[in-house]
Amino acid sequence: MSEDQPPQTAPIVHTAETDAEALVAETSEGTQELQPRTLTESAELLRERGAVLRLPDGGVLDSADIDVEITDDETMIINMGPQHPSTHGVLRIMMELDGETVLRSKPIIGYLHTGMEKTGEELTYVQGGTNVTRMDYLAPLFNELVFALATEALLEVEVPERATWIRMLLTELNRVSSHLLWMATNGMDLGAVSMMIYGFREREMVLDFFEKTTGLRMNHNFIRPGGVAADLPDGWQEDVNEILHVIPGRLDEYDDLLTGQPIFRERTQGVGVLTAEEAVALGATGPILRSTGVAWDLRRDMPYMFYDQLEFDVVVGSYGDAFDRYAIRLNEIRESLRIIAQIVERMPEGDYRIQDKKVTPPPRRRIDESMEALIHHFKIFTEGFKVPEGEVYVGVETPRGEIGCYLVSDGSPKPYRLHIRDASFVNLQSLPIMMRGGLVADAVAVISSVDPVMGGVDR
Amino acid sequence: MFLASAGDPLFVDGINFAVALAVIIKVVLAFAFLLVSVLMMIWFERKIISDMQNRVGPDRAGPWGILQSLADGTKLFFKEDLLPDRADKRIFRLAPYLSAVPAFLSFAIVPIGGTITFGHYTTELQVADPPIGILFLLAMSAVAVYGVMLAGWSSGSKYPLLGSVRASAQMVSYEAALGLAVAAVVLYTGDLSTRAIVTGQEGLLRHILPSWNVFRLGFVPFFVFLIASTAELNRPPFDLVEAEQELVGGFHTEYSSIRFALFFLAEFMNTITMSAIVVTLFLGGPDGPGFHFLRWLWPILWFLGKTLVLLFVQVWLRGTLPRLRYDQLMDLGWKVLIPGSLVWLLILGGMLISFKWGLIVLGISVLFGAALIRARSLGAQRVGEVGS
Amino acid sequence: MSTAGPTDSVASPPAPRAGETLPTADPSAHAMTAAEATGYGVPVSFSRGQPVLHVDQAGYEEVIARLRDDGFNGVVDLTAVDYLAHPGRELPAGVRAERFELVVNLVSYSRRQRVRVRVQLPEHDAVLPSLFYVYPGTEAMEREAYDMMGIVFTGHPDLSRILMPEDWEGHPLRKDYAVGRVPVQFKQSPGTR
Amino acid sequence: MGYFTGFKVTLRQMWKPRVTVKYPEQKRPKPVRFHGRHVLNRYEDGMEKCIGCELCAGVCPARCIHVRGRDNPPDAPVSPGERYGFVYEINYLRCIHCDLCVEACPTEAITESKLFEFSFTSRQDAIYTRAELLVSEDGAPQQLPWEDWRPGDDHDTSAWMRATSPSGSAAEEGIVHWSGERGYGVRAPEQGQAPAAVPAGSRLVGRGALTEPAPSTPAAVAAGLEPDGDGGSSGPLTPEDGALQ
Repeated sequence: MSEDQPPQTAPIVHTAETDAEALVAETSEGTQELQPRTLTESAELLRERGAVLRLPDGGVLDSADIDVEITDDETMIINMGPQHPSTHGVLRIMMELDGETVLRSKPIIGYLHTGMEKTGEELTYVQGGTNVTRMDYLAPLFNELVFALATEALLEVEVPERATWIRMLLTELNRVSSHLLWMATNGMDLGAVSMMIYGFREREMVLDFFEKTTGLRMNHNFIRPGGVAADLPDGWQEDVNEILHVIPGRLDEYDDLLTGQPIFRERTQGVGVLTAEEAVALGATGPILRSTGVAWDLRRDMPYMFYDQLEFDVVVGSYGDAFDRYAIRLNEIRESLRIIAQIVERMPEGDYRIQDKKVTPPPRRRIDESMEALIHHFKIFTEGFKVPEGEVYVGVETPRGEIGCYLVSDGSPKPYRLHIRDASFVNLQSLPIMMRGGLVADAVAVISSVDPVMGGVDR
Repeated sequence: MFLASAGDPLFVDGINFAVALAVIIKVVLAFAFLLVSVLMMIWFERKIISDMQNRVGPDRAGPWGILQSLADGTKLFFKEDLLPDRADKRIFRLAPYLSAVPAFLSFAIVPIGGTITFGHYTTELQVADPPIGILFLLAMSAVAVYGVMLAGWSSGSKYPLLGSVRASAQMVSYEAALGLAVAAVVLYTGDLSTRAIVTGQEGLLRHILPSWNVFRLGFVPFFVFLIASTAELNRPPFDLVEAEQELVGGFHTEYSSIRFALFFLAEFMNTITMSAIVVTLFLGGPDGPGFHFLRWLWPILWFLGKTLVLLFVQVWLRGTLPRLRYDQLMDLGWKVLIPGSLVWLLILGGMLISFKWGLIVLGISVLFGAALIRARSLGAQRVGEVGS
Repeated sequence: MSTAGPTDSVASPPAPRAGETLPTADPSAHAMTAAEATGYGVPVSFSRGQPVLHVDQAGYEEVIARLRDDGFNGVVDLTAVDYLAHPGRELPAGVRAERFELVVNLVSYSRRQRVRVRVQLPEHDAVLPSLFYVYPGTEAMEREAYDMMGIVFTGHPDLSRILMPEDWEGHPLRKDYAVGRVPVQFKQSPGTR
Repeated sequence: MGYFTGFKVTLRQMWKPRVTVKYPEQKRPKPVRFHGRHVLNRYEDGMEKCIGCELCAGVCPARCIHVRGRDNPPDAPVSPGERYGFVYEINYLRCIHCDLCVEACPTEAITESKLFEFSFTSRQDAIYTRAELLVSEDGAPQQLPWEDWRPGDDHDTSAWMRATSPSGSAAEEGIVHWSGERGYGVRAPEQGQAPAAVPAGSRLVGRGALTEPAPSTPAAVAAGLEPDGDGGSSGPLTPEDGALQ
C-alpha cells in the first residue's frame, strides 16, 4: 500500500511502528486473539508457530528450524470464522498472512460454550445422558457411551451382554455416519460439491436407522447408565444389512470421485503434515494421530466392551497429511462395516438393561402390581439413583479420537464433577502447526482434516 | 465504421434508416436473447447439478422451477443495497458494470446462424461482424478482468482483497493461453473476423469428419481454449476468485442487491458467450447439415445445440471436480497450457509451410520436451536430497 | 495404508488382580499396577481399580517428568475439581485435602497403560507450574482449567481465558459460582422455577 | 485415468431416483418410535389418564413441564384416581424431546406423537396447555392452527412408551404393559426378541378399576403386532386401530 493513500482498513496492515495496542483494542476477546508480533512475548510467538515442542521421545525442536519468520511488514491478520463456510461451526481462526501464505495462526474457541459440564452437575445420572449427548453432536452415542461407562464404573456394575452389543452396534454405526458426514464436508471444503450430497445421502441411511431405534436422529439419550433405553426395533437386522449392503458400493464411488482424482490428491497430499512426535506431544488422537503412523486405537489397544472379540484392522497412515486422514476415515468406514457385520451375527438375546431395581425402573406393569416397584419407579425418576463416592476416568475411541469422561461422585444422585475430555478440543491444538507455511486454501483443507466439532470443543 | 464490415451484406448499400433500424432490432433481440438464456442457464445449471446429486433442485417457481432465476433476480433487485464503510465508493459502484457490459459486448461478434433476407435487405445473424472480431473478443475479456479486480479491491475488506489478487493473477495468466489458442485458429484461417472463421470451417475433412477447427487443428488448441476459458470465467474447478469455502465469495463478498445480481448475471452471461465462442472458433459455429424446409433455422439450431452441449460440459465439470489451489492453477497455466499451446502453434506454423517443416518442428519440440522433463525430475531429486 | 502395531514394543497389559470381577468396561484394565505405582514414592490410591498418584504441589513437575521418562508420553486429560462442597473425600494417608484438585490423566502408548495424578491445591495458592514444556498438548487444557477453575499455571505461554469471554468475571465451574437459572415461561403460573 | 472416473459417477446419478422429497407436499414416513410433540391420553372410557403426580415435571432435564394436581370433583371425576392433572403445560421452546417424561409417567398419560411441524409465531403459542395437549373425545390429538399434519400422522402416539416399558428385561418383552387408549384400545407391544413367545390370556394387564382388561386371543395379539416386521420398508404407518378390541 502506497504512502499517499490512507490504509483502507487500519487493522489489516500493521507495521512494527503501528501502535499495536490500538489494533487489538477493537474487539472484545482481548488476549485470546492472535496478537501482533510487537506485542507478543517470545514464548507465545513460539507457541503459535508450534515451535516449542519439547518432544518426550525426541529432541527439542529449535525455533531456528522454522523458516517462516518473516519480519516483513506486508503481512495481514485475517479472521477466519466464527462465521465462515468452512470452519465447521463457530471455530474462529486468526491467521497472519503473507500474501496467501499462512505465517501464524491461532484458533479461538468458546463461541458455543454453554457450560455443559456445569449443567451436568445439576442433572441426575438419569437425566445426564440428555446433556452429554449434545456435546459432540456428530457422535452423540459416543458421548452417551462414555458417560454411561463411567457411571457404571463408579457403580461397579456390569451391564447385560446384549446391552453391550447394542451399544457397540450403535456406536459403530455412529462412527460410520460421522465419517460419512466428514467425507461430505471435506469434499465441500475442497470444492467438490457433489461429494457433499453423496456423503449426506449415505449418512441418511444410518440416521434413519437411528431414528427407528431411538426415535431421534441425533441427541438420542439412548445409551444410559445401566444399559440402553430400549431394545432394537423389530426388523433391525434387515435395516443394518441394507446399510452393510449399500454403503460399500457407495464408498467405491467416492474412490472414483475423489481418491483417484488428481486434483483432489494435489489438494490434500503433503498438506497439513504432522509428524508422529508432534502428534503425540500435542495429545492428538484419532485419525490425526493414526495418520502419522502411530497405530493407536483404543478399541484395539485398550479394548472396552467386546472389541477384543472382534476382528478388525486399525487403519494407519504414513505421511501425516490431509490425504492420509482422508484415506484413514474412508477405510475406517469399511472397518466399521466389517465390525457391524460381526455384531449382527453375534448379537445375543437377553436383557438389555441391568436388572437392578436401584438403577433401572421396573417394567411398567409391575408398577400396578407391586408397591415396591412403584416406589422404585418414583425414586428413580424424581431423585435418580445414588452413585457411590469415588472418581473414575473412562476413555473410548470416537470418530475423532479419544473422548474421556472424568466423573467424580460424592455419593449423591448427581455427578459432583463431570468433565469430558473431548477429542476435537485437544486436536485443535495441532491446527497452527499444520497450517504453518500453507496457503489459505490449505488452511481450509487442514481444518477439514482435523474434523473439529465445535459442540464438543466448547461444551 | 466499426460496426460495418465488408462481411455483413446489410451495409453494401450504405447506411440508411432501415439499416439502422435493422441494427437496432438485432441489438435488442440479441440482448433479450442473452438475458433470457442467462435465466435459463442458471436454471439449467441448478437442475443438472441437482440431478447429478440425486436432488430435486428448484421446483417451486413455475413449471419445474423454470422461473426460479427470475424470482431470485426479482428478490435481489429489492434487497437492501449495502455500501461498505471503507469501500472506495465510486469504484465499488463501477465494478459490476465493468463486469457485465463486456459480457454483453463479447456476444455481439458471435455468428449464431446464416443470413436472413427481409425485403431487399440481407443480413447476417450476428450483431456485428467487425474485421477484427477476435481481437475485440480478447479485448473485452481483458476489460472484464478489471470488473472483478476492482470490485475486490474497492470493497475495503480482506477476503475480497484476496479474491481480487487472485483474480488479477489468474486472469492475466490465462489470457495468454487463451490468446495462443486463438492464434492457432487465426493462423489457420487467415482472418480475424468471426464470420470468416465460421465459413472457413464448412465442408468435410477427408470426407468423414466435418472440417471444424477442433479436428483440423488437432484438439490441443481446443482443449487449451476450453480450459483457459473456464479459468477466465471463474467457473469451477477454477473459481478461486470467489472460492466460497475459502474466501466466502471472494471479490463479491461485500456486494448485495442489484450489484451482486449484475456480477451473477455477468458470470453466467460470460459462460454462455464463451461457450458460443468455443463453438464459433472450433466447432464450426452454425455449421451442420440442413434440410429443405426453414433453411435459415437449421444453422441456429445447430449453433444452439452445440452451445448447449458445451454448457452441459461446464456444469458437469462443476458437479464433479474439486477446486484447484492457487499455485496449482498458476502451474497449470504457466507450465502446461502456455508452453503447450506455444509449441503447438509452432508445429502448426511448420505444417502450414510444408509437411516436412512440420515434422522438423515436432521433432525439435519433442526433444526439448524430453530434456525439460528430465531436467525437472533431476531437479526434484536434488530437492529431495537437500531436504532430507 | 498398513495395519501395524505401535511403533514401540508393547508390554502385555497387567493382569487383573485376584478376586476381582471385571465389569465389561473394567476401568482397571490397562492401568498401572500397584507395584509400579508405588515406585514413585508418592501416596498411591486405587479408585475403582485405577491407580492414582497423589502428588504435592512441590513434587508435581518432577513426578510428571519421571512418568514421562518412564514412557507415559501422552497426556490425555488435564482438569481440575473444586471440592468445596465435598471436603470429606477419601484420600490416602499423608495427603491433606485441599479445596482444589488438579487431575492429570497420562497414557503410555508403548505400555498401553494409564495412570492418574492428583494434586491438592489450597484455595489461596492454586498455582502450579505449567506442563507445557513437558507436554505441549496441555496448552489448551491448562487454559481451560484456568478459565473454569482459576488454577494458575506459571510459565504457561498464553494463560488467557479459552472458553469464556475475556472480560468474564469469576470461574464458572467453581462450586461457589452460582448456577444460572432462566425462569421458564408458563401460562398459568408465570415465572415459576 | 483418475480424471474421468469421477465424471462417470456424477453422470450415472442423473438417472437414479431422487433422495430428497418435495417436502411440504410429500413427507417422509416417520418411524414408529419417533419423538414428536406430546399428547395427554384418555382411557378408553374417556377419563383422563393424568393424575397430576408431577413425575414428568420432576424428571424433565429441560424443566419445561409444569404440572399441578388437584382432587377430583366427586360428582364429575376427571380421572379414575383420586387426583387429576389440573394444570399441565409444556413449553416447547425448551422441550428437547428426550421422552424421559413418557418413561416416567406411571399411568401412560403423557406420550409423544409423531407430530413435529408446529411453527408458532409467538412465545405464548409455544406453551401448550392441558386443553391443547389433551386428546379429543375420540382419542385423536388436536390440530392447532399452527400445526401442519395430515390424517394418519396422529396415529401411534405411544410407541416410545411401548419400546421402553419392559425396562430392559427380555422376559417382559412382547407383553402388554399398558392400559388402553381412547380410540385405539390396547396397543400391541413390539415384537422384541421372542416374537412367538406371547402366551395367551391373563398377561394383558388393564389399568384402573374402570377399565376392563381387554380380551385377547393369541390370534388377536399376533394380528396386532407391529406392521413393520419386515424392517427394511418404512412405509406409511398403519394405525392399529382397535386391533385388540
